[in-house]
Amino acid sequence: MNEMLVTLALILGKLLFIFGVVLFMAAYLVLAERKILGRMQLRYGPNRVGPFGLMQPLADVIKLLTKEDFVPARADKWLFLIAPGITAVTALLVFAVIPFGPTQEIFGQQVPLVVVDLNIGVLYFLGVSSMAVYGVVLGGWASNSKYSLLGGVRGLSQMVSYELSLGLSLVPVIMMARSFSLTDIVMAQQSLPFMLLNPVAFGVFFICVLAESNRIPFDLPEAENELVGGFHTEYSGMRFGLFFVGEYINMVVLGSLVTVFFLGGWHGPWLPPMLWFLLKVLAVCAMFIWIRASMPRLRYDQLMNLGWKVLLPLTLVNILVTGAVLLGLG
Amino acid sequence: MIVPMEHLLTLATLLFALGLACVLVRRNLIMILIGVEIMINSVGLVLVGASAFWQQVDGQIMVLILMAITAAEVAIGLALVVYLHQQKKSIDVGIFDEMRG
Amino acid sequence: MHVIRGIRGTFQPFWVTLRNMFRKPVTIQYPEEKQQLPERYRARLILTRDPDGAERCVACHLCSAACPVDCISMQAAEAEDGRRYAAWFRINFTRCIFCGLCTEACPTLAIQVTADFELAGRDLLKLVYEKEDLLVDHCGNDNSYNFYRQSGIGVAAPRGTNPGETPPADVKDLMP
Amino acid sequence: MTTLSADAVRSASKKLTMPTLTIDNQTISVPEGKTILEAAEALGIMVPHFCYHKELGAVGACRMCAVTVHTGPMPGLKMACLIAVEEGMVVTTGDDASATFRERVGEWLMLNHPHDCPVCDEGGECQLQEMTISSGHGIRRYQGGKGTYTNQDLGPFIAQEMNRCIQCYRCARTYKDYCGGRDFGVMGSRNRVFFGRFKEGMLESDFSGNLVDLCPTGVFTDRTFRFKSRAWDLEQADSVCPHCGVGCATVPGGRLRELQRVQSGDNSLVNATFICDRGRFGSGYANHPERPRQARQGDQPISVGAALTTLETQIRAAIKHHGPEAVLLVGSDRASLETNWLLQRTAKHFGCRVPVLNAHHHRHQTAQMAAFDFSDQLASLQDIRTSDLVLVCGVDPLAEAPLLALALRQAVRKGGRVVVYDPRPVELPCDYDQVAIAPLALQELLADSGAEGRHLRDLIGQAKAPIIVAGADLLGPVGFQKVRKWAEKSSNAERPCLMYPVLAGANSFGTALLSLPEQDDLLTRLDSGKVKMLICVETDPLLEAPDGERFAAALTRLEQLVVLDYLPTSLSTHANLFVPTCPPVEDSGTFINNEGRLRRFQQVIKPGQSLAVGEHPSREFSLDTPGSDPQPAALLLQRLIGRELPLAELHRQLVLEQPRLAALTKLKAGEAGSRVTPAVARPQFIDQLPEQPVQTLELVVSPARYGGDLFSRYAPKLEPRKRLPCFYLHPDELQKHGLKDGDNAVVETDFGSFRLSVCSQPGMAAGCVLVESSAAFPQLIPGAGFSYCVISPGGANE
Amino acid sequence: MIATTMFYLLGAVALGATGLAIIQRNPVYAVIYLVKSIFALALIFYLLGAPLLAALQVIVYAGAIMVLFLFVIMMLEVTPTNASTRSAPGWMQWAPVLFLTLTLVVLTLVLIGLDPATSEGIPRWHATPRDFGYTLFKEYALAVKIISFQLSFAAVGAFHVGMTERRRARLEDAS
Repeated sequence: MNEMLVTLALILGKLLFIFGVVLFMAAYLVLAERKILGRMQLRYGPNRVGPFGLMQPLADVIKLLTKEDFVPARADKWLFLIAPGITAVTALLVFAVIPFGPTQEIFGQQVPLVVVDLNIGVLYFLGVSSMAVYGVVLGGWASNSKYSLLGGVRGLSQMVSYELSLGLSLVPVIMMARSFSLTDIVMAQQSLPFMLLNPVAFGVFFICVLAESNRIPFDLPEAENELVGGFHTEYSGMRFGLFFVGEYINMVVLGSLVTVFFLGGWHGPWLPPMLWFLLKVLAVCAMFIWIRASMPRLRYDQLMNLGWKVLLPLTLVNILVTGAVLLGLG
Repeated sequence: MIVPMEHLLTLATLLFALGLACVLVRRNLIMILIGVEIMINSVGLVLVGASAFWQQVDGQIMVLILMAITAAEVAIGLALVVYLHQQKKSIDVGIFDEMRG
Repeated sequence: MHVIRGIRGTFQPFWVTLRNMFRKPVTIQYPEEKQQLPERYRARLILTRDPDGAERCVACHLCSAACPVDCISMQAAEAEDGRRYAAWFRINFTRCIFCGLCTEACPTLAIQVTADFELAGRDLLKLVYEKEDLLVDHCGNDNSYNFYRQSGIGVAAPRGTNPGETPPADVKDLMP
Repeated sequence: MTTLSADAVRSASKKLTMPTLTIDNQTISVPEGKTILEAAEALGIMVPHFCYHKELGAVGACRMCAVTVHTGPMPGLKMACLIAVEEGMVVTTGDDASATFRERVGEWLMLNHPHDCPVCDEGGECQLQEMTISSGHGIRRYQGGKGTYTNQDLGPFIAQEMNRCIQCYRCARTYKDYCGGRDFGVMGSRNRVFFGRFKEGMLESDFSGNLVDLCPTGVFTDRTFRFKSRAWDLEQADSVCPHCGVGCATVPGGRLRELQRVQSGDNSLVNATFICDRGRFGSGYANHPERPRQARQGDQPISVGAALTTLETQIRAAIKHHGPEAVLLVGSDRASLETNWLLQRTAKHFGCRVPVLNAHHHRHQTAQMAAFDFSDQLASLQDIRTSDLVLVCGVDPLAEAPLLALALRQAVRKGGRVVVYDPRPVELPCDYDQVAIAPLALQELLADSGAEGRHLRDLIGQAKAPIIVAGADLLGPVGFQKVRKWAEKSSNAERPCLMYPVLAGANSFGTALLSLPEQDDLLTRLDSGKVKMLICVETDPLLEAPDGERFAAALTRLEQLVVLDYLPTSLSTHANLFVPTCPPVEDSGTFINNEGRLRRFQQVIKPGQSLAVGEHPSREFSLDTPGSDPQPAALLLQRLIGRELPLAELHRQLVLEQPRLAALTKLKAGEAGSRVTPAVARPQFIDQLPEQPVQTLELVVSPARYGGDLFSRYAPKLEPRKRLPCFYLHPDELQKHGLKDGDNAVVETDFGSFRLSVCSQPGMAAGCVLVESSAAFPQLIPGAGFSYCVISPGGANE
Repeated sequence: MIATTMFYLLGAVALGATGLAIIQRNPVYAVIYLVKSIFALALIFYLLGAPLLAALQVIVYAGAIMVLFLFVIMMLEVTPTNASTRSAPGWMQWAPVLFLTLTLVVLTLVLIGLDPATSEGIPRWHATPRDFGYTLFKEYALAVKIISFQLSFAAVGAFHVGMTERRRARLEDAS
């Protein structure tokens, strides 16, 4: 009984820890993105609220909370209200299976630094992330607005197209790690990260992750300059905030996944494992931001061509080659 | 022991009946396809249950194959819906009662 | 060649953005740092005076006619010496778009632009400027022009004494 | 012959050849005698010009309209305004030769012109500006000095700025030639010509305002409009002058809810492009400081809506308690056709008796004569301008219809003859024969008796296009019957003898045409005692009808007096219920003028308290315009009966009821206007003339030139032209009564006794006393029929 | 114990969601209810020892097939009024259907009751992905190949059927 209570407390503690860290990171990623983008565009970025603009996320939250929560006329109210929640919640849910450190000993207990070590962790991630599209699609559809609908439909087809390559690009990883469990995958990279072992899978996965997060160059569902914000055109206040926060949580989550699958997770010399993990995640996020600053948005047909005609065959070939190599190596 | 097998079969039957009702009553092509999905799901349920009952994976593999078939069916079915909508600007089955294309 | 160009085109921007990160931003931190505005910057309008110190504006309505947003209104009146002047003159700066068309239309160089652009405020009525708010005590950009000395009618000086005029004709004189 | 209208006769008599010519590669056929300039204008090609004017004609002085004639009798650079078109002519306007020529002309015209356009009231509608631009001249090359002049003070109406003159002579041609003014001309020589009076002072002509319209640049500008607005800021619309029955086209201009000026419109059949000073400067009534703008019940201000509700309740109560006779609606000849017709409809709606459309019964009967019995042979002013003999019977044109005087002058200029039969000392701006004849004698003359009558008949018999101008006020229905009979007798199929009635109000003809047979006299109706509620719509019987005392007495017997008006008349102060209405410039509607022509006026400004010059407009934004309560009477009446229709629908229904107004539905403002359909003449009867009591003089009440009509009484701008009232008598008559010029005298009349100074006036007929009606004697109303008076010395001068 | 309770709860959810799905006038709502139902089924699969299938159920059904449905519904702009002008069934229309389904249900239940084996409980059991994979690729290798072919045929077929006339004409011109 006592043991069970301790386990429960540990899980709760981990949940709170992850929740806190992820939300904090999401909030400051916004600021970091704005600052870095600003500097890359020879601007300063936000620097008015607090020293160096450090209180900007707080100001944003206060602003969003105090704004009018507006529901357009003839919108589908019910769906309109839950859609942003879907986006944010699915992004957070993925974190349940992400291991962010090796098993630690705390108060004499062996504590794995992961909420749940699912034996089908990879599939869990794929399943949950395939739910994320519902937030975009339903939000776009429920707004009863042309722009939103277009954004929703774009998001939908983009997800469907890239989900496939995303899943398939992970197959070599699973083959190499011989497990669906994310902890096992990290453990398999003790010596060399998979990024070096299978750079093609890494490249495809990274591109698909960009598409999954609706970020430039794959931000067609939002496309501010053609769709006025796309699926969240009609959203305001904290509901828009949920979409917004969801997007940045997604960044953290996907950054963590890239780290787990290809960058060797918490493995690294000299520094403590969790710091390594954090650094790697931040590096991926920084890459996201850098890409946003440097690349233009793809056209819709370019997006489809890339997804179906380049990435999909590439992953399939990669699976074959990896399988052959693994067989050859025995 | 989780549940008696008959309870699982009853659940599957009821789901199948709902799917059947949907196919028979609705006149919207998309809803008919949805009904088919429901029925296939209930079959999958029975297969998974059987697999667990006899503790063999074969049933689950059947479900996997079923899923693949469903995916193919939906792809063709929805393509047909789109095609028909292009032809008649409607997806009411009542309209597609002519022999001519 | 095509592929090389494509690859270069894809990755060159990354270098550009990276390089920019370490440059000094061009942003001017406005309330603390002020920009050096160009001399002919178009912002708040003023009504200038002629070199003799009299109002230049003759209330000819050309500025209000030229104004694309109808923010200028006025009423002409006649002074005792026959001078036409503005009885009231009003510019609604909440409407003004600072296009400067009024200054181009002004035949007397009365209405001129200044570089004073800090016109924001919460009370709209404070941005409705009357003649006494607009009138300044200098000649603005041109300190030599006096409309009434060039106009050819006897207001600032008696008829025939302005530059380029001959004395009034004596209709009863038959001499050439 | 009775069905053929006069316009049709005139146009049918002209069988014209139509030469075809080519101007700038466009071909057009124009009537023979037209000039190249007019042909180009018809094609839409603008040839710059100054001295040419549609009504003044061409003199070829400015050299601006140069064009190149390629084929024709005299090829080369020619003045378009002087060369009559010929078959097969080929003309270009934009070729190098003529364009360069015009540019040089523009340049020399601008040699002395000051560059003071910003302070010039003509700026924005200045022909010189337009022509300089169109000629292509831009930068002055001549370095010599500009000529200057000293200005004259030309009185309160016209401001002069001679420096702007380009010596086109249009002012002289307008003032002297067209309008017959004698105190204005050209002085000096060479480049020192000066256009002005011989000495400073007010211009005497009653048409002096036309200088403003005709001067192509800013030499003559409207002093009453000085520096008030720029032309492009004015709200302008085609309107009709309400001052008299001529119905001149005007273009009033207003800004900031103030009617600031009136310009002449263009109606070639009526006033051409000229209007009189009364119409031009008499517009102050619209912005009169005392103009009532607030609905009142008793002394309590109420909203217009509440007033209408109250009115409706009161009408229904009065009819319920006292029967259909109890409510009497009164219209007027200054209210629009629509308003008067809606009065009839209102009466029908509430079930009361037919309204009285004109409180002045005598004038109304006369107007009915014109509307029904003259209608097949009505002359237009254009007919008069081209006539060779005009008999003016009982009319003082300058007082009663000023543009008629101008038309008569044009007839005389073309070689026609004008004969005036009138007891008054008629002045006309042309040569004319005057027979001073007392009113009763004039009636007898028209009855075709005596040597003078035979002389008259001979005159008419010899004339090619005779026209009889008949004054309603002096002749009355009896006289009109005689004129009608005379015209009938002296007409034949080839050559009708046309008539031109001079009626008092802008819409006298229309009110008469609308009135129903059962309509009777206002006073008779009031005296019957059955009327409990009187509703006066834009009329004040105290000021506009004789027998004011009887009317005032009748007012005391009323239970309710309701007034709807826009003038600050005395009646409105007595009203139990008052609702403000709009003058024609704030309303759209129709008048029918003397010649039976439908004239549409359009709303120019919106009602509202005007902003006095120099006054600061409010800084606060507000949706309410102060004093904007007044609404057009026609609209008020429609709201009263609960049916608001668009004007077009209203006209459709009006035409259904009055088929003679068929042209109404197609009528547009700014058009010449069609005539009403002629009525079948009614059987004639000759009334007996009254006997003149012994030892009496005939009293002739004539409207003053300025201040005679109700509108100009409320026009402050006209004050300088108003004259002090006095009794005019022939010198012999003065002597007979022992009076001297300037003495005070007492005149006993049917309307009371008056004490005034007397003036000797040799042009008067013997046996008459003339007094001008004005604000000083509101009891004396012209057109009251024959009346007599006794004059006696009134003591020493004060 | 927990598993048993969860099974009944999830069964109820699945049935309820499916029932709601089929009576929706708006296809979008139907799809959303169905997704719910699919989730419940996936969890039942997990309870029955098929974690891999549970994940696949969510990924394939909810993540792909239902999304495809949504895509088509949105693309065709099937508004409720447009889609169900004649599809609102009166109770008379439901009657034969009800009769049919009830017969089916009763018959199945009777059949279930007749077979004593069915009343036995389903044991706790867990099939690992590894077992699954071995069986699939060893014993059902042929089926996997057939299914793969079928999937590619379906892709080609869907591409062909879904093409617009214009696109088809352009392709034919090009060929």
